[in-house]
Formats: sequence, structure tokens, C-alpha cells
Amino acid sequence: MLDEIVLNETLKEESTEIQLKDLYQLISQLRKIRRKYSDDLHKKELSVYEELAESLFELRSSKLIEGINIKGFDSEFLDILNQMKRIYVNFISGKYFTQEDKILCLVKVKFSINDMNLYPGDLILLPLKQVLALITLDYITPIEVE
Amino acid sequence: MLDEIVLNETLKEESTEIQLKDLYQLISQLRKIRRKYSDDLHKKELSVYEELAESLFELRSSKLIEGINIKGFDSEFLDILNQMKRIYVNFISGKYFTQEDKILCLVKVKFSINDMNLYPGDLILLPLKQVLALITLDYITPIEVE
Amino acid sequence: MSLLSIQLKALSRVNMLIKKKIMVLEDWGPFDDGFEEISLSKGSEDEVRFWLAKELQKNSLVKISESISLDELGRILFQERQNINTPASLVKVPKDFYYRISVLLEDLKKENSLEALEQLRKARQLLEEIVSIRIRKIIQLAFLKISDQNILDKLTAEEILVYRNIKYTIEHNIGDIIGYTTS
Amino acid sequence: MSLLSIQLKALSRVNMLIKKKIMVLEDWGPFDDGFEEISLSKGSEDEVRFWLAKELQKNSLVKISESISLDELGRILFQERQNINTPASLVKVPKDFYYRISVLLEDLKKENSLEALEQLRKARQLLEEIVSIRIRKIIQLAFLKISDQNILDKLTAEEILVYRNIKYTIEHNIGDIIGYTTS
Amino acid sequence: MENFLKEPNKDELRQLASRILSESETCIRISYTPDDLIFAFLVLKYGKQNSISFTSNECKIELITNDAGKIIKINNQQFYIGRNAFTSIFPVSTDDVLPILAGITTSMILERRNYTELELDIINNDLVKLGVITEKNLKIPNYKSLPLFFSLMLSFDPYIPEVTGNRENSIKMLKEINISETDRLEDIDEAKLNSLVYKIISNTLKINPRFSRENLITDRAYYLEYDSLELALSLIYFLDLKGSGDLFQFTISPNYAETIIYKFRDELSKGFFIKNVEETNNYYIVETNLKSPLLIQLILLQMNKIKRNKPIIIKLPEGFFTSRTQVLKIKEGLNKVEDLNKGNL
Amino acid sequence: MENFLKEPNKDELRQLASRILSESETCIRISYTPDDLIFAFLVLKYGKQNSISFTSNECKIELITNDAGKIIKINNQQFYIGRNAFTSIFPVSTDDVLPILAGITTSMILERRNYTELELDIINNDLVKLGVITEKNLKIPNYKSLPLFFSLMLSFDPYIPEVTGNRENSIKMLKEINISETDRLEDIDEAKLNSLVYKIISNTLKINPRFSRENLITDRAYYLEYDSLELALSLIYFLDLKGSGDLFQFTISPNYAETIIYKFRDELSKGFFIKNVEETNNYYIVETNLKSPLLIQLILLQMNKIKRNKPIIIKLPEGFFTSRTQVLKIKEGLNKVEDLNKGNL
Repeated sequence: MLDEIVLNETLKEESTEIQLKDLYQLISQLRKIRRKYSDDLHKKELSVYEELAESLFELRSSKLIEGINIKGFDSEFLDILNQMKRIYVNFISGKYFTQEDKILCLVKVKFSINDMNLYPGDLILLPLKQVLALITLDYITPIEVE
Repeated sequence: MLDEIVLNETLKEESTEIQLKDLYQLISQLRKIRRKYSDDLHKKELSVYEELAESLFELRSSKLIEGINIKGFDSEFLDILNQMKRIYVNFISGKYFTQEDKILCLVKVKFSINDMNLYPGDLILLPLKQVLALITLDYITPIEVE
Repeated sequence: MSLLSIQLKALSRVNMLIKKKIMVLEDWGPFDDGFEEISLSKGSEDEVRFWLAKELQKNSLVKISESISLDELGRILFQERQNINTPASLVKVPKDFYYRISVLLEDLKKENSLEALEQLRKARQLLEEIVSIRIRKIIQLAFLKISDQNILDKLTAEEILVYRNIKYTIEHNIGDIIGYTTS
Repeated sequence: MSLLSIQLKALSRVNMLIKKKIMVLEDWGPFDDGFEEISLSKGSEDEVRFWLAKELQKNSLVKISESISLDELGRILFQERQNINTPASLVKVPKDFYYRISVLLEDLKKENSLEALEQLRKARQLLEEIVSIRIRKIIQLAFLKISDQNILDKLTAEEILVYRNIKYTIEHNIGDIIGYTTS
Repeated sequence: MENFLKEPNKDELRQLASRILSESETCIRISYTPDDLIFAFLVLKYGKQNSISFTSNECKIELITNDAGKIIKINNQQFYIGRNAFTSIFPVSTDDVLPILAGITTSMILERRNYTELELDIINNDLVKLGVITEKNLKIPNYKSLPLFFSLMLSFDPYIPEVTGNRENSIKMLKEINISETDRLEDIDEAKLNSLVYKIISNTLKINPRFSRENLITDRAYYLEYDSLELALSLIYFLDLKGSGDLFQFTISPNYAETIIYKFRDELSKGFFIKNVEETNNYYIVETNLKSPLLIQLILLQMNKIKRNKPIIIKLPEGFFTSRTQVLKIKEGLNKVEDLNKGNL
Repeated sequence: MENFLKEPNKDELRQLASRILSESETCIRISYTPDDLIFAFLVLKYGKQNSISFTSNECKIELITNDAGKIIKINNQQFYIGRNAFTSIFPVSTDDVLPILAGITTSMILERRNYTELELDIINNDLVKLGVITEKNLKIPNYKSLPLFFSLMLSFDPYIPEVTGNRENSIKMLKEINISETDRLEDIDEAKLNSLVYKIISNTLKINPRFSRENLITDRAYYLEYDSLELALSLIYFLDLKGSGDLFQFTISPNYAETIIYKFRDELSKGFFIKNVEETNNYYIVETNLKSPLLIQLILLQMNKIKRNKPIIIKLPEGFFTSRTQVLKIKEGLNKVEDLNKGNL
């Protein structure tokens, strides 16, 4: 259960490998509580679990930032932090073509943003945050200084 | 310059407010070095700056995870970490409708993913990572258990 | 300041799900906590998770038994003082020692009598002194690189984290500077 | 273990951009580092950023002057030992003390003679003892809540981080548990 | 595989299902009804698809319902499947007994028909083998577990005037034939049962002159503690009130049914009323506290007060509301209508 | 504003520019040429637009170049701007002297024309006020700062056979008229200058019989340490080799010009050769080590060896390469051609 997982994660220096199947039962039960009850006591109970989940996130993302490898159901998700770091470092160290906080990117696939269609080969100037999101989706690639 | 900024960030418990304009000169000079030279010594120099930028990211994101408010040019970008935490906590604490690691979401605007067009009102089942990216772009919203 | 505080916060959250012994003061339930159905009968002893015990105690429905008394605190302080400079002399306390104290403090706060106020003051003072001595001993342990399991067993989970944090600080970091620099 | 190591790593990286005094052994340059153009003349004294000094020293083009000698290390250790139990007696060392030692160690490693090997062993031993005594004093400072600026000025930036980390651990964390729990 | 010119047999349907599940990644276009949604969620559960559209013209798989019956379109090939529920095409397995049973039953309820022959075949043969219990009995929700008065309160079809949604009247009617508040159907004797049937029919005849014993005593199916009728009504209710999340979770993990039914009973036990029905050019406006336009439609159809041609808007003290089952909207669940005069809600 | 039926005047162009910059968020469609790109990047720099398309039919702003000249389309309204460079429409300011000068000059070079009257007006009046220095002088890159031999090596237009791209021959030619390796143009006297002009013209006549003194002595513009001709050639070269990043950064922060020119000289100082030119159905294949198909095209057009109708493919030891200036591709810069026989590169 979640308390044991968090305890483990707290006491161990490495990161534990959390299987999604170890969480199924918990997620399913908490969803049911959430759906069935709305009294204060159940709200308190849910907040206890939410805070535990928050601690799990804090512990695992802190470890990732320290350079510890994260395994388990959330490894791909938390890996976004590494992607964020890459973008941050590239931005500050002049690896991108930029105007203020915006980065020149090349469109890889057709998609739309703010009601505007973009086509492969188009150029687009985007702030850091959107660059991350669109890289995650593999829609764009920042043009790099070489 | 970057060394002073990182030093400040290292020695202070709070987070310093970094203005983008304090970085312009640096970014521009490093871009020029990158573009002009490719010898080992310049590569070494660039790696010194890249590592400093990496440290800046590590310091600031660690502080953010601890709950310290980040101000400056990167506040919106680093805020993605808070969004990640919300998604992580909601997922584990049963606030989403899920199948394994995938979350049921409602499409807010027309967009396309994997060559498939999605329209407002469509339902889509997506893994955590894509949910984050598409929330950042305001394309979708996970359906919440209420 | 970082991971230690994140870890301690996590520990206190984990503790919320640990079952604690209670005295039931009023009939209560049934309550479906999603994992089991809980019904409490007045006058019986029972066990419920800490978060629930605290909520019920707030409404005077139960009393958490796993508290600690002022006398016990006094006794622990006396023992700690006996060998104030011998780190290995740390008194073995319950793993949830600090949570028990928190229950005591909350109890006393709730009573709202002059006597309780005085006891609250006393309890806080005892706590402060105990923590001060134990931390000094823990620092000594870390500094002397003592990692004898028998001694570590005397610490609470929180103290172990503090011990580890200090040990890590002592052992690694100055060396690491040289390491970073020569790399 | 976390922020401290991230901070120490950051400090060592910051240090790479600090200018260090060098003796120029061979003509070198001009080199455009993007911020200034550097030309070094054989036989002159000059200042370049630490990362560049290290690279040039690696190729025997310069010698970093801001090193430290075995004798100085010995003298510092002697002084530290004088008042081994008085934390305020910390010897004031240069802010970049540990970087100077790293320069010394690298120098000795490079020499590759039997004598240098012996000196390297000696230097490491001195370093270890100095660190051990200073850390003990720093812990005492933190424990005694001494934050006299005159004393803190004797510490290197890295030691200040260690001091703060231990001070924070001592002052906050056990108290925080009770705080988390009663909230 | 051929397009079906007449009603297909079970084997043909099963082949259709396996063909859909083997389709490579694409969306599926459906209508916003429980049967269509359960169908689509089953496809998400077992197939490679990950999205469902209600408007896209680009989906390779499409569910079409028109006056002539139902059609499944795969890559522009159409397969006619008659009146059968879309969910009936899936092969049954222990994991999907409830979703399939619920899909078929919601389809039967909302289309105001009996189970088709094929559906009965699936229920009585395939599902019974997996533990479903069938019988001919009263068409009131979960008469096996609920006290009779509550079962009557939950009877949306047949809608029993004065009794459905009304706790006092329901108890009063039972009292008149000496049935106590806590009695369940199995607690009462044959004589009382006959009186009850008589009472219900005569009551219902007031609003529906064609109502007969055959409309009341129908094919009924139970699985574990679940009555398919009660389950289907719960799913319809929450689809309307909250949106498709519950239906999704129920299809993915059928033990979620317990949660839906718990919440359904919890909300409906308070009773409800339906007051005025006003017809405007574009909708029916109903003053009620029952927050399901779809169930209101079901009731009003029985009372012959409305046709299916216009959406239901409900009038609550907080304003006018309607749901995604009534109006093609992008929001899920019951939503406030900001401006009744705007053609497009 | 009216569509322009004849060549517009400067005021009309300025109004066009301010209209484009005030357009609300949208994309801009252009061709992949330096002038178009600088234009678009200036719009990104000052307007609300954030994207540039080379294929979209949905952009409100479009730059069109055809045989009759250039057209700017805004919301389906067309404005004819004659032969003038697109960048010439922008009002000049200290911050944009270089981008505008470079835009106009790349346009002039690649279209193989002289500056238009309007462009000369802008250069000689508007830009001169901001510090640009103009003169009639040799059309060889940066004769003010570079040693003459290097200036001659970089002369892409006029292409001086045997000399352009060839360090030894360039030095040899100068030696023949007693000009030393390190001399710059200002170091030599009138007699040597006349000999040099004669040498260049007679050399160039070998490949281009219509070449005259007027082609060699042209309007030249300098700003700070930059020669517009050298700058324009550098931008063309790196657009071809690397992609649009350099042009972007140069437009946003013009002091980036120093980096581009530094790198251009660095790469070109090694010299280059152009060997065989082979014409196939779909392209010209050129054996060379000059990694700019666009500059090769410029040279071969002077030599009358090719027409503009087919893309240039260059043959390097590593394989066949072409760039985005030649073939509508989604990749930036010089890219390997995987299969020459595939119609679509």
C-alpha cells in the first residue's frame, strides 16, 4: 500500500521500482471513496492519501534531480524533468536561436495551435513552456546552433 | 553573469528573481562561441557554462519542489513541475478515470495527434506524459471524479 | 532546506495511516474507509488509523491510548542526562515517540485548564531538552562513524534520517569538492 | 543526499569561472573566450579563469600560482590541533582553500616521481585530518548556535553550506515533526 | 465478410467484433448514448483505438442508428445489425458480463422495446453460463435486494404515477395491500403479489392506456448482487448528470458498478417530482428536481406528453440545465443553459 | 489602401509595412529565400505573428514572387511592389540597418539585377542618414578590410574564372600586376587599380561575353565594419549550408553579423572548386566542395551552363547533397539525398 511505498522511498537512498499494479487497488478504492462520499471525514481521508502521493512525487523528483535513476510506472513521466533540464541548459548556454524567451523551432508534423494550422517545415517562435510540451508530443524540434 | 547568479542561488535559501535581460548578453555570447569555434578548448568552455546552467536548474527546481516560490524568467517554465505534481497526485489518489497508466480526457479544441484529428468534445485515453503536454497546451482536460 | 524536510514530511504523512490503539468513548460507525468498514463500541478498546483517531479524538469520540505521560518524559530526560556525553547511551524510545508526544500536547491543549496549561509548558520544556540531548548524541554517533545496529535501534525513524543526513554531510561533502574539481 | 550535494556541485562549478593567478610558461593565444581576448606572454604573471588555467596547466603552458604548499597545510593542521575542542578557534583559511588543495594534488599527481607520490600521500593525509577537525568544530558551532560573523568568516563557502545544513538539521527538524503532526 | 442484408446471426456479430478490435490505431465515432459509449469503451479496453468522437467524419469505425435499425460502418463498409444493442456483438467473458448486460439493457430501456431475440439468446445462453440468473418477473429495479417501496420509487419504466419518485405514496400504496415498509418481493405471498401487480397496472393505465401485464412482467436478469435494470438506470442517470466517466470506469473495471448503484440509490432515495412541462419551438422545458433529462424524457414519453424531436431542458431553482445526451455540446454532464433564446446551446 | 497598379512609392510601402505589423496573430507565407526570410523575421520581431509557412494556404500574409515581379498579399488583397526587395518596405531604424541592407542586397544578388531605383533611394538617403557609406566601386566583397586576394577569392558575382575560390591563382594574378599578398584596395595606386579592373574584366569575359565595366563597378554600401555584399553572401551561404537559424538571429540581433562573417571567411578561406556539371531530367549534379547549391547556381548561371529550372545537387565524397533552397523539404540546411532516382527528394 501507499504508506509502505512512501516509507520505502523515504528511507532508501536509491529509488524503489514502483509497479503500476501495486497501485491499482489503491487507485480504484480511492476513486470509489471520492465518488461515493463527500462528507468531511472522507475528504480528510482523501487528503491524507493526496499528501502521501505528493510526498512520493517530491521524493522521487528530488532524487531524479540529484541524478538518481527512477524506475517504475512513473519513470517516463518523471523523465520530463530531464527534458526540462535539457531545454533550460540549451536555452541559457546559447544552443538555440532566440528572441527574448522565445525559441525558433521547426515543425515536424502537421498540427494546430491557437486555431492556426502548422505544416511540416514551418518555422515557429515559441516560449520555453510550449517548446517542452510540443517536444514531448514530437510535433516540433528547436533549431540548434551548430 | 551566470557565475554570480548561480552563487547567489546556492547561498540563499530563498530563490532569487532572475531577469531574462540579465542573461541576454551571456546567451548571445555563448551562441557566438558555439557558432564560431569547434575546438576542444571552446568546447570545454561551453561545458563549463552548460554545467552552471544545469546547476541553476537543479537548485531552482529543488527549491520549487520544497515549496519555495520561484520568480523570474523561468517561473512559468518551472511551474510545469507543479502541474506535474497535480497530475501525479490526482492519478494516484483516484481523481481520474483510468485504464492502467492511461487517463480519460476531454478534448477542448481541435487538434491532431498521431495523424488523427480530434475535435472539441471528443474523448481520448492518454498516458500521463501526453496528458501533461496537452494540458500545457490547453488542448485537453482530464475528466475528474466528483 | 531540502530532502531532509521532504523526508520528514513524508514520514509524518506515512504515520497518518498507521493504526493506533484507542479507547472508544462513544458508539460510532459504521464508517466505510474504502478498505474496511469500521464500527466502534463505547467502552471498548480498538485500533484505527492515526488520521481517523485524531479526527475522532477531536470530537471526543475516542481517546488515543498510545500517548505518553509527563512522568515518562521526565524519566527519559533523567536517563538521557545520566550519560550526557556518551552517545551510545541513547535511551531506547518507541518508534513513534514524537507522535506520542504530539498526542500528549494536543490533549493538553484541548483541556484548556490552568493546570493543563502548566503541564503543556512543562511537556514542551521536557521535549526540548530531550531533543537537544538526543540530537547531540546523534551528531556524536555520526561523527564517530558509529553505525552499530543495536544503538541505531534506539532511534526513531525521524532520528535515523537526521543521523544519516549528518553522517552524509560529514563523510562526503568536503571530499566531493576535491572530486568535482579534479574531474 | 540532496540539496547540499547540489549546492556543493554548483559552488565548484561557479569556481571554474573565477580568475586565478598563473605563471605563464609558454607564449599562448590570442584566444577569444567570447567575453575577452586572451594572450599570454611567457614568463609573465597573469590571471585567467580557473577552467582555462587548469586546461593550460594540463598542457604545461602555465602554472597556477594560487596553490598551497605541504608546509602550509602542515602549519594549518598544527594550528587547528592547538585548540581542538574550541570551535571558535577555527583557523582562517583562504575562501578557495579546497580548490588550492585540489591544484596541489593535481600538480603532485602529474609529476609522477616517487617523491611526488610520497608528497601526495602526505598531502591527502593532512587534508583528511584538517577536514576532520574543522568539520568537528563546525558541527560544534552549529550545535552551540554560534553564528558570530567573525568566526563564520574563517570558513570557506563550502564549509558555510555544511554549517548551515547541520544547523538547519539541528534546529528545525524534530520540531517540524510535531508541527506536521499537530497541523 | 459480407454486409448483412438481413439481421445477422451471432457468429457474424462475433466476427464483426474481432474485426473491429484488430483495426489498427484509429478513432471510433458514436452517438452519445450508454450503449454506444459502452461499445466504444470496450473497444478502447481491448483494441488499439484510443479516442472516441461524436462529430468527426474521419473515423474508420462508426456506429449509426436510424429508423431502420443499427449499422456498424468499418472502412466505409456497412453492416446492418437490426435492433440489437451495439454491445451485443462482443463475445462474452466473465470480465465483461456486466458491461454487455448493461449495454443491452440501456439500449432496451431507452429505445422503449423488449430485448431482441438475439439479445435474449445471449442473455439466456451465453451469459447464464457465466452465472447470470434470468426470470420472468416484475420490471421494477432490484426487487431481490431492495425493499419493495424503494423498488417502486425507482421504477422509471413503467412510470407509476404518484409512486415513482415518491416515498410516501409508494409506502402508502403498499400499506393498502398490507405490505410493510421493509418487505421485499420475496417476503410477500401470492395474493399480495397479485394485488400489487393489479395496483401497479391500474395506476399506470391512468397515463398509458395501452399498458398491460406483459409490460410489467418481463425478462429480468441478475448477475451477482446486480440487477441489470437497476444498473442500467444508474448508468443512464449518471451519464446525464456527470458525464461519461462512470460508464468508462464501469466498462474498464466492472466492479465499479457497486459505486454507481450505491450513489444512485443514495441520490434517488430522496425522491423527486416532475411538475410542469412546457413546449417551446426548440425544446421541452420541465420543472423538476430530477437531474436527468434522459430519464425525464423516458417518463414523459410514457405519459405521451412529448415526442422525441426536441431536447429536454430542466428548470431548477438555480436556472435552466441540460445535458450532453440532449444537446451536442462539448461539456460533459448536466450544464447550465446560459441563454435559452440562443438557438445553439 | 489601394492595390498598387504601378510601382509603389516609399510612403505606400511604409504604410504596407505598418499594416502588416498591426495584423493580429497569424502566420506569414513566404518562399525560402534570404530576402523573404529576413522580411518574415522582421515581422516576427515587431509584429504579433509567430510562425512562418512555406506551404500553408491559410496565412493572411503572403509574399509572392513571379515573372512580373513581387506581390504582397494581405487578407486576399494584392499589392504589387515591382522588382524591389520585400525587405525594402520596412521603415529603417538604427536597429534594422543591417537586416534591411542585407535583405535588399541578397535579393539583388540572387535575382541577378542591380539595386532598383527605390532601393538606391533607401540606401543613399534613408540609410546614409543612419551611417551607411555608399560609393561606386569594385563589386568584390569587403575590399576595405580584406586583403585583395581574399576579396577576389570571395567574388561569386562576378565569378572570376580560376580566381574565385582559388587562393594561389588569386595571389598569382595580383603578383602579375605587382600587388602584394597583403595589399588591400586602398593600398594600391590608380595605375594598379586600372590593371586590376582590366584583369578582372578580361578574365570574366571568358565565360560571360557580355560582361562589362558597369558590371564590375557598381553601387556599394558599407555600414560600420560590414560590407553589404560580403554580408549578403555569408547569409546566402549559411542559409544553404545550415538553415534559417543564422538569418533569424541576425535579423533579431544584427550584431550577430560579425559571427556569420567570421565563420564565412573561416570556411571560404580554404578555397573551393567546381568540377563537372551533369544535367539529368530532374536536376543538375555538380561535383564540388562548395557546400552551397545556391552559390553554385549563381556561378553556373553566369557561365551559362544551367538554367534556373532545376535544383542543384552537389556531389561530395560522402554522397549527393542538396538544400532547402533547392528542393521543398522539411529539413533545414544541406542534407544528404538518399535516392537520386526518387522524384521527390
